Formats: sequence, structure tokens, C-alpha cells
Amino acid sequence: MNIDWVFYFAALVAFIASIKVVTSANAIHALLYLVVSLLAVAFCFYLLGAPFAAGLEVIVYAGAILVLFVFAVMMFDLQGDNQPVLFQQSWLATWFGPLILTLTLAMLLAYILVTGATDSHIEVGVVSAKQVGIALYGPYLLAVEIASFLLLAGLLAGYHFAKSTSEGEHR
Amino acid sequence: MTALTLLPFFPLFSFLILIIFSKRLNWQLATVIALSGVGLSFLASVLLINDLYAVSQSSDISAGVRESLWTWFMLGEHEVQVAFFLDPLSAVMIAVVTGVGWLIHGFAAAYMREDENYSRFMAYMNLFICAMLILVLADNLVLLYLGWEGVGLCSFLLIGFWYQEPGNAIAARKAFIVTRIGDTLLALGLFYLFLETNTLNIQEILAQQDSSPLSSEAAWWIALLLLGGAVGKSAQLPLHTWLPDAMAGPTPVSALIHAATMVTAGVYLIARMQGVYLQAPDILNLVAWTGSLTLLIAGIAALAQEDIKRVLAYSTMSQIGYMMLGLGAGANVAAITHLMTHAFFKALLFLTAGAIILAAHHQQNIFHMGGLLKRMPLISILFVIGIAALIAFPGTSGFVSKEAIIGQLWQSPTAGPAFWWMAILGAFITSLYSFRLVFITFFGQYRGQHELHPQRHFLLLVPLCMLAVLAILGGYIPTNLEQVFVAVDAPDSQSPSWLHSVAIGLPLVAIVVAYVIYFPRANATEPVPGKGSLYRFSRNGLGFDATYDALLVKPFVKLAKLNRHDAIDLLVQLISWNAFTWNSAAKAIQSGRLRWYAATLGIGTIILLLGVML
Amino acid sequence: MILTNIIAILMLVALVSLIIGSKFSRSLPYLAAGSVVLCFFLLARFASNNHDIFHQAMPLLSVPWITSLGIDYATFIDSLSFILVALTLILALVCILVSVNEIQHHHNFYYFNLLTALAGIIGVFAAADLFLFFFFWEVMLLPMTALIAIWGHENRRYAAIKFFIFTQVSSLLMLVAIIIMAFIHQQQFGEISFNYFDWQRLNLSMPLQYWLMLGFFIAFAVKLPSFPFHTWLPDAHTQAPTAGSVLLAGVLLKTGAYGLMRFVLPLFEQATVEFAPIAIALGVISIIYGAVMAFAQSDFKRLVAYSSISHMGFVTLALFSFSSIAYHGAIVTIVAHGLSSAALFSMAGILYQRLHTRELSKMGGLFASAPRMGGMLLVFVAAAFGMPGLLNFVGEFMTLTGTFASHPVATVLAATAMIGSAIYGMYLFQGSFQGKPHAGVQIADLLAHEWLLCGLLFALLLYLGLFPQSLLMHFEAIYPAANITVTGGKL
Amino acid sequence: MIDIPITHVFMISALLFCVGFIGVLARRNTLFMLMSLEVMLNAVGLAFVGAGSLWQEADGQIMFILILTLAAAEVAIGLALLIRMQHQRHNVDVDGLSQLRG
Repeated sequence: MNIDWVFYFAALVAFIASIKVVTSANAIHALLYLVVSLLAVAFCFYLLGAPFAAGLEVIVYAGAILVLFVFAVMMFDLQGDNQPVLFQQSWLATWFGPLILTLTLAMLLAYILVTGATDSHIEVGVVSAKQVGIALYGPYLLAVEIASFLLLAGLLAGYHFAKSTSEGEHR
Repeated sequence: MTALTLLPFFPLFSFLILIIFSKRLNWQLATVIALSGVGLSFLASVLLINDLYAVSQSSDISAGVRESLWTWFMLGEHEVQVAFFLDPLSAVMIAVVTGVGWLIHGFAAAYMREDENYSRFMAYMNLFICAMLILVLADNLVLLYLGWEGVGLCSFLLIGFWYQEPGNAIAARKAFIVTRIGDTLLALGLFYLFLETNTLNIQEILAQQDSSPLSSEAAWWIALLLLGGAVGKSAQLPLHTWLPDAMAGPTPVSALIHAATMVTAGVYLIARMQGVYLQAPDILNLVAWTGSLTLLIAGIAALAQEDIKRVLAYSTMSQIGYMMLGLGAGANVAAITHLMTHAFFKALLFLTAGAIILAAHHQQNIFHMGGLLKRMPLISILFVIGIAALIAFPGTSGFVSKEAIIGQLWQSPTAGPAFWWMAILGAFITSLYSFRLVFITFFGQYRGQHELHPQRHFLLLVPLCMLAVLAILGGYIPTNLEQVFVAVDAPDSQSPSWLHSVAIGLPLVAIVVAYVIYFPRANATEPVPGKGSLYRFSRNGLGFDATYDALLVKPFVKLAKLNRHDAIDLLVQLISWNAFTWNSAAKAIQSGRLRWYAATLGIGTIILLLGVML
Repeated sequence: MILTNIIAILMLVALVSLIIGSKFSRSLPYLAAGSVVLCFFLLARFASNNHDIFHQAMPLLSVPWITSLGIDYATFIDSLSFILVALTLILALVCILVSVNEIQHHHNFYYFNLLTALAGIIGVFAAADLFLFFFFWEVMLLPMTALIAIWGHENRRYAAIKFFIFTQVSSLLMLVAIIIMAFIHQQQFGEISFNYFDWQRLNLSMPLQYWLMLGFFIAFAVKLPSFPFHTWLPDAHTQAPTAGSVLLAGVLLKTGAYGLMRFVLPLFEQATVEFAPIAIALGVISIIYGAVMAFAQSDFKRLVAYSSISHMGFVTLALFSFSSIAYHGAIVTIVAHGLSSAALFSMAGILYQRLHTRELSKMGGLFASAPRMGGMLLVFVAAAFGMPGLLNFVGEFMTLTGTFASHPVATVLAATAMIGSAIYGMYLFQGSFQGKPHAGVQIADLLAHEWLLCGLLFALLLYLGLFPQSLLMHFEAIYPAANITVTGGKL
Repeated sequence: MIDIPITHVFMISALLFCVGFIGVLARRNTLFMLMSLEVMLNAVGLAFVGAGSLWQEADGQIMFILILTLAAAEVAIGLALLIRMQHQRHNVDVDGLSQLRG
């Protein structure tokens, strides 16, 4: 059974959801679209034979990180833009430059991918969680340690910055 | 230490005492110090001249007396020494400088008595005498240059003595700078002379001219440059413009500058370097032309002056012109004799003019005087004696020397009858302006606003009387100058027999002409100086000042002020401006906007990818 | 040892005044003056003990410093160094005297900077090792910049930065040249050496020699300063405190002349001969340009600063005419200008303290209230415009006499500066002391310590002007480049 | 499981990346910038996982895990800053933060 179309469908979903993330005015809506996008990408991972990555994507990204976002938005009243983003009065001025820039970048990337295309197809096969685990705690041990430090630093920094200093807010 | 080494230093000592104790000295003490300084010099010079005369009587050689003090500095192998040299030429000079200078000092003591800076004034006068003595006694040209510059500086100080008047300060500066132009030419002459002869000792240079004379080109340049120096100091064309303005100084200063010191320096220099000039007959001719033109132009300018001192100033220029003409035409002895007699009668004229000015409350305009003969008879007679000597009235000292010059002109090798005629014309003009001065000042009615207060201090009158005696009899003082100068061979041309009588007669005719023209004006109640553009033109010194001002002074000042902020600095500023521009450009990129940074990141990526692709 | 001792004493006193001086700021001038007098005494004793050996360069102390690069701490003395060190010490005393009433804050740091700069300058004159020379060159630069930047007048920061950048950039060129020379020594003799006497044996090929010479020349021409590189000088002089101006004009400029005499002329004979026309042109332009610019100024110190450019042009002219008379003239001019410009800047400082202005238009008629000061100013102005009897005249006269033989046109042009100097000198004197006094302007005449410094400078100018042989008699033996003809070097 | 050219995976990844990039550039709201950043990181993760599958190696997924860690840390700090910003300035407009200009 050829289920290639499933992959392309998931990719399309991710793409559309991402566009909605970028353009929507409401923060909660955007976050929900981001969840959709992430889940679609997780599905792509699964189809590409990386179930472990797909699982992590769902649990950590869509689960943990996005929940962090939602909590932050809700608890600290982080407003989105109040008016529609895409067709506001100066939308041309806002979007024209980035669009041109990004289109150039996209065309360049596409050109490189097309001209440098090897005709290699992804073989059917699964890179299991076990393989990943062995590699992770073998050759990549140092990277894991560094990542753990990064997380620790993120934790400390997050705590420090978000801590509300009641006396004397310095600008 | 002999008298010769001490001679210039007596006035220096008195200068030092006066300047150190300046205001702590009262008038009597300061006068005694100042007069004794110059007086000792005068005594010493009398002694020295006596000795020199005795030496020259006993032996045939004309060598002078030389006293060396110390080696000043070395120019390669040549020692420039601080050394003094006395021969009949410098003997005449020191006698004039110290003698006339002394009398002027005496007069000045009375004249400046009321001035609060009296002792400073006398100190400058002493320094002036000292510098002039060094100039005339110098054994080498560098020491002469020291005196030369010293005289210039002292004249600056004295002309600008009443420095609070801006006009005086400007006149002082003008005198200094104009003569400085001449000084620079003289210095260049010294450089050239050293290059050619490898010595700057005057006697060595002159001795070399006998054995190995200068090449004609070198002699031409050197003589020209030395003439430039002489022209500057002696106020001859074209550097004469400072002299009339120098009348801004107190009157004794004018007397000192004109009679005893400074302006005679140029004449002395040319007489001293006669050996060099003989190698450059063209320049000798130029000297004569300079002298003759100056005497005419100065005479014409003197005809139109209204300030008594300016008339005398132009007459000085004119008389120095005679000396130059004499030197250029080979009448050296007569020229130096004229220098001496001129010192006598010009000092007399200036000092009597000073006495008049003092009596008339510093009124110097002759059209505001008049009738002084009746009110100040003694001074007036003394003044007329000076005038008589000035116009070479037969029997006076001026007659002796000036007729000697004019008499040699016709036959001289360089000059021809043209010079003779110019000199005669000059004598005519001299008479004319002299008696214009006499008639307007001394005859008719007194026209001043203030009552006259003639001073009768003995220090005022004694010098005047002594100078009057000298002005009459000074021409007969033996000078013994013949042995100094190389005799110029006169071509054996016959001069017409009428020459002498014309030369004597013409000034007397001029008196009559002056009587006809000016005497009626003197009697008028409101005499007018004169009108017309010609009169104004000659009153302004024939436009030399205006020409120099427009051609040299103003462009120079304008140019200097234009570049006041230093164009080169702009180039340097350009570099820093460049740095600032790039700095602000780089700063503009660093705007602090996060999204802009992200965009540049994107642009950078694009460029990078393009680079990978290509 | 002698120069090392002097440097050490100065540095030590500098440190002492920095550390404990803030409590004794009143007595700091005495301390500084005492140390300078002590140094002078040491120098005088040394000179009287070693009267004969001045004709040759006399090595003093040599201690290995950075052995891997062949750098020694090596000093030496000859008559040129001796005269300049003595001049430095005399002017150091003048600097301290003018600072007494002028410096109002940070006394201890001020005297630290002053003494360190002096130590650096003396080190420059003493160094026999080029690395050491460069080291001291920088040592004198930094405190000098600090003096201008901290105790200067209204526009001091700009002037200090300008001074610093000019000197620093030019000295970097010299550093490059020094390092190349050291490596050339390695190529030719097998070991790297910065020693001056070793370098005299070097055999330099022509284009390279020319470039190296240029590296040194530009550094020294900036310090001198010569025409196109002069623009830092008016600003630095004008803005510096009086002692800074005195030090700058008196000795710092002389390090440039010293460098030309010591390094450029003897080390690069052929190149200098080839370069001479350009250098002489620069000298003549400096002379005339400085004189004209001086006349155009209305600021007392700026005027004197431009006159310095004019006077130092005579040194360039003299040195590159390769005449021994002119060479002597250059030495005399260096000393003379050091004394006379120091005197004029002191005068500017004395007037500034009383009037709080440097503008000539705001002065005028001061002679009435301060005749002695006026007399002194006249004497110093007279010295500046080359009045015979004072030292400057001897220098100018010898320079021009020596130059006339080989470069008559340049000499004639340079001689016009004699007129120019008279013009700006008179402008300066009359503008400040003659004319109508401004209403109510009464200034105090010279005070005791001002008398001391004016008298000292005047006495030196007069004595040396009348007996310049006492300066020059030690110079028979050293005429670098005097024996090479203008057509070619010895190489 | 599927058989698609690797180029297509990369294309998708690039598209997602560009969408995120537009968001970063165009949105002034810092919250949306952070979300766009997540999209971009995710796109890169997709590329890594695709490449890992191509070679049948675990390295691609490991890189994804590292990116995940990075994203977690970034979100933690970013949100903390965002909260601080809201606290002090009462808005989350990134253009207001330009004191750090040269």
C-alpha cells in the first residue's frame, strides 16, 4: 500500500498550521495552531521511521513546551495583537520586506535542493529507540552532558528573570 | 682693558644702572649717570683719537688700533671675534657719536625732565649710543651686525617711547620692520661675503681685495646686498619710508637718530667696505643714483610738510643722499666730512626745534607757530645758524663739506655732470624748503593758541650753543681720512669754470625765491599750507607709503589672515572627519532593533548561500 | 651610571609624589625642584670629572634586558646628549617654577606626570639601544598627553588626543623601521641587535635604506615639527598648561632634532643625501609658513607655537645641508630655541594667571603697570627674532652661513623669515604691552619665583649668546655626514 | 514504511523554516516571535530526522533531541524575559527594546 500521500498530507497540515501561527492575531489561537503543526510534524517523523523522535515531539514539544507557553500566556496575561495582523492598515509595510527576503531565501534553498538533488529515496526502515539510546549514551555522552548544563542554565535564568522583585524595579 | 675696549661699555654700564634702579633714581642722579656714561666715552674717544693721530704722524703706515676681547664663535676655520678696530674713519664716527650724542643727552635731560619714565628714557639713549659705538668700532662684520641690529632695536624703543599712543607704536614698528628688511639683505651679503672670502673680518676682506679680489659677479652681488642694508638704515630710496614716521618719538630721539647714530650707519658701512665697492663699479654707480634720487625726492617732499620735525626728517634723507652720492662718486672724504658736519647742524636743528616744541606745548605744526623770532630770539638765531649750515651758506661747516662733494662730482669716474646738476638742483630745493620753514616759523605773527613758555634750563641751552659753534666751525676739524680710502683716479677732464660760482650762488638765489613765495604767507593772519593735488602728493612723501601699503603690506596681511586657521590642519581634520563618518555609518547599522538584526542575519545567509552556489 | 641615576631619581621622586603627595601638595614643588637640582648637580660633577672624553661617545651602563632578542639596557653620553640633558634639567626647573601658582588640583599626579615625562626625555637622550630609545620615547609621550588632557585649557581633550595620535602614528613607523634594522643586523652579523653602535656597521642597500630613513624621518619630523606634520603643535601648545608648553617647546621638540642628528644622518648617509632636497624644501617651507602663520594669530601661545615651527625649520635646513658650520648652527638653534620658547611660554603663563586670557586683543598697554615684565618679554621676543648678542642669532647666523654655500636659494628664502620673525615679534610685544591700556587693567609685576625663572633664562640666553664657544667647543670631533659630499655617500 | 525522495523532505523543512522566519521578521509581538522560532527549530529538526532516516542512523534523531533541549531552554528563558518585559513595560513589543543601540 502506498501511503506516501499521508506524509505529504501531514506536511501540508504542518505548513498551513505554521502559517496560521505566524499570522493569527490571538495568542491562544496561535498556540493551538502551533500544537497542530507540531503534531503534524510528529506524524511526519513517525512516517520517516523515527518513532522515538515522534514520541518526543509529542511529549516534550506539544506536551511540555506548549503547556509552558499556555501557562505563561494565561497567568501573566500576555496579550496578542488586538487587531488582525495580516490586513491591518500598514500590512504592506510590515510584510513586504520580510516576504521578499524570505522568498529570496526560499528560492535559493529550493534551487540548491533541486540542482543538488540526489535521487536517493528514503529506505523503508525504522531507527529504533534502542539505537538512539545507545548512540546517545555512547559517542554523544559529552553532548548530553552539555545539553544538561544548558537546561540547568535555562532553568536558573528562567527563575531569575521571571522572579518578581517587589522592591525597586530597575529599568 | 684699554680705553678702546672700555669705550662702548661706558654707556652700557650707565644703561644697566639706569634700567635696574629705574624709578628709584631721582632726576639729578639719573642725569649724572646717563651723562657720565656717554661723557666718559667721549673723553676716551678724544684720548684715543689723540693717540691715533700721534701714531699716524710718527709712522707712514695707516694701520689702526685693534683690540680683541674674546672669540665669539667659529665659522669653520674662521674665528669671529669680539674685537674693536680704530682707524681715522671710525675715529671720526666715534667722535661724532659720543660728542654729539653727549650734547643731545644733555639736552634730553632737560627736555624729558617731567616725564615719569625719565630714567628709562635715558637708559635707552645710552643703549643706543652703546650699540652705535659697537657698530662703528666693530672689527668684523658680524659684530657690526650686532651694533646694526642693536641700533634698530633701540630706535624701536625710543620711537615708541610714548607707547600708549597707537600711532607711536605703529611708527616704531614700521621703523623696525623696514630697517629689518635692509638688515636681512645685509645678512645675506655677509653670507655671500663669507662664502667668497672665508672671513668676515673687515680688514682681512679689504686686504684680500689687493691680493686676490672678488670675482666681478660676486662683488656685484655682495655690494648690492650691502647697499640694501645701508639703504634700509640710512633711509634711502626705496626703504626710506620709516624715517618721517619716526618723528613720533621725543625730539631728542629724532636728533639722536638723525644726527649722531642710526642713519649714518649705512653711509659708514659703504665707506667702510669701499674696497669691495671698487670691485663693483656698477653698484658704486647705483649708490650714486640712489643718493641723488633720494636727495631730490626727499627735498620735494620736504617742501610740502607742515610738521617742523617732518621737514627736518626729509632734509635728513636729502642730506644722507648727498653723502651717498659722494661715496658713489668717489668723494669719500668729503662724504664722511659731510656726515660729521651734518651731525652738528642737524643735531642743532632738531634740538632747537625741540626747544620750540617744548615752549609751544608740543605744537609741531609750523602754521600754528610764526613770529618766534621776536618771542624766542636766542633759539631762533641758533635755528637759523643750523639752517645756514644746512643750505651750505658760505663760511659754515655745511658749506665746507657739501661744496667738497659737489665739487668732485663733475670729474668723478662713475658720475657725470648729470649728478652734478641733480646735486645743484637738490641744493636749490634745500634752500627753498629751509627758508620756507624759517619764514613761516619765525616771521609774521604768532598764531598758536597757547602762550609760549620758553625753557631756560642751562642743560637746554649749553648744548645748543656748543652745537651752534660746531655747526659753524665744524668743517675745519682735521679728520685725517685720506689714508683710509683708496684714492680714485679722476679722469683728467676739465670742469667748466662757472661750476663753482653756480654751486655757491644757487642756494642764495633760492633764498630770494623763498622770500618771494613764502614771506607774504608768513605775514598773512591765516596762512594756508597749500592746496592742489601736487601739494598733497608731495606732502604724503610722493606716494611711496601708499604704494607699499597697497602692494606689500595689505596683501601680506590679507594672505596671512586668510590662512589663519591653517589649511594644512584641514587635511588632518579630513582624516578625522572620515573616521567619524564611518563611525556613524556603522553606528546606524547597530540600531538595537531585534528584528532588524534578524533580517541582517537573513541577508547574511542569502549572501553566504549565493557564495556557496557561485 | 650617571644618566641612569638621574632617570632613577626622577622616577623615584615621581612615585613618591604620586603616593604620598596628596597630603603635602604645598611642598611638592620644593621636592620636585630639589630632585631636579640634585640631578643637575650630579650631571655637573660628572661633567667636570670627565672633561676630556666628551668628544667621543662614551658608553655608560649596559645590562642585558631581553636577552632572547638581544635587547640591552644600554646608555651612553656624548656632548650632544650632555647638552640636551642639561637643557632638559634647566627647563625642568622652569617648568616647576611656572607650575607653582598655576596648578590647582591633583598636585601629586601632576608632579608625577611632569617628572616621569622628564625621565622619559632624558632616557631618550641617553639610550644607546634602539629598543630602549623607543621605550623612553613612549614614556615621555604618555605623561605629556596626561598633562595636556588633565591640566590644560578649555579645548584640552581635543589637543591631547591630536598630540597623542600624531606622535603615536609616526612613532609606529619608526618602530617598524627599528625592527627591520634589527633583523637586517641579524642577516648580516648573525645575531639580532638593537644597539646603536652595532648598527653603524650595517651595510644597507639603497632603496631599503631610503625607506628605513623615511620611517625614522617621519617620526622625527612630526616631533620637530616640520611643515606638513605640524598641525598638532599649535593646538597642543595652546591648550597645554604652561609647564606643558615649556616642556613641549623646550625639549620635546628637541627630541625630534636629536633623532635626526643621532640616527637619520649617521645611519643612512646615502639616503639622506638623496633625500636632502626634499628635507631642505620642507625646512624652508616650515620657516616661512611658521612665520606667516605666527603673524596671523591672535592667541599669545598660538603665535609662539607657530614661531616654534619656523625656528625648528632652521634645524631641518641646517642638518640637511651637510655643512659643519650649519650643523653647529643647528645645535645652537636647538639650545637657543629651547630657552627662548620656554621663556615666551612662561611669559604667556604668567600673563594668563593675571589676565585669564591669551587673546592679544584683550591685552595691550601692560607696560604701564608691569614694566619689568615688559622688559623681559621684549628681551625674549628679541631673542626669538634673532637679536645679535642673544643665543638665537648665533644659531641662525651659523645655519644660514653654512647653508648658503650649497643652497643659496633656500638660504635667501629662509632669510626672509628674519623679516617675518621681526614682524610677528613686534606684533606680539606691541599687542600685549604697548598701545592704550584697557580701562582698569592693572597687573602685578613679576613675583620672586617668576623673576628667578626669567632671570635664569635671560642669563643663559645672554651668556651663551656672547660666549657660544662654551657650547660648541666640545663639537670638534663629531660632524656626522659633514665629510660626505653632496654628490654621493660613502656606500 | 514510505518511499519518498529525500529532497521532498528537505523542501518541506525549508518551507516550514521560511514560514517561521517570516514570523520572526514581521511580528513585533515577542510572544509570536518566540512561537515562530519554535516553528523554525522544528523545521530544522525535520531535516535532521529525514537525513537520519536516509542513512538509517541514529545521529539524526540525536540532533533532534539536542534541538529539543535547546528549544526547551530557549522557551524557558524567552518566556521569563517576556514576563519581565510585560511587568516593566506593560507590553511585549520587541521594537520598544532598542536601548542597546550602538
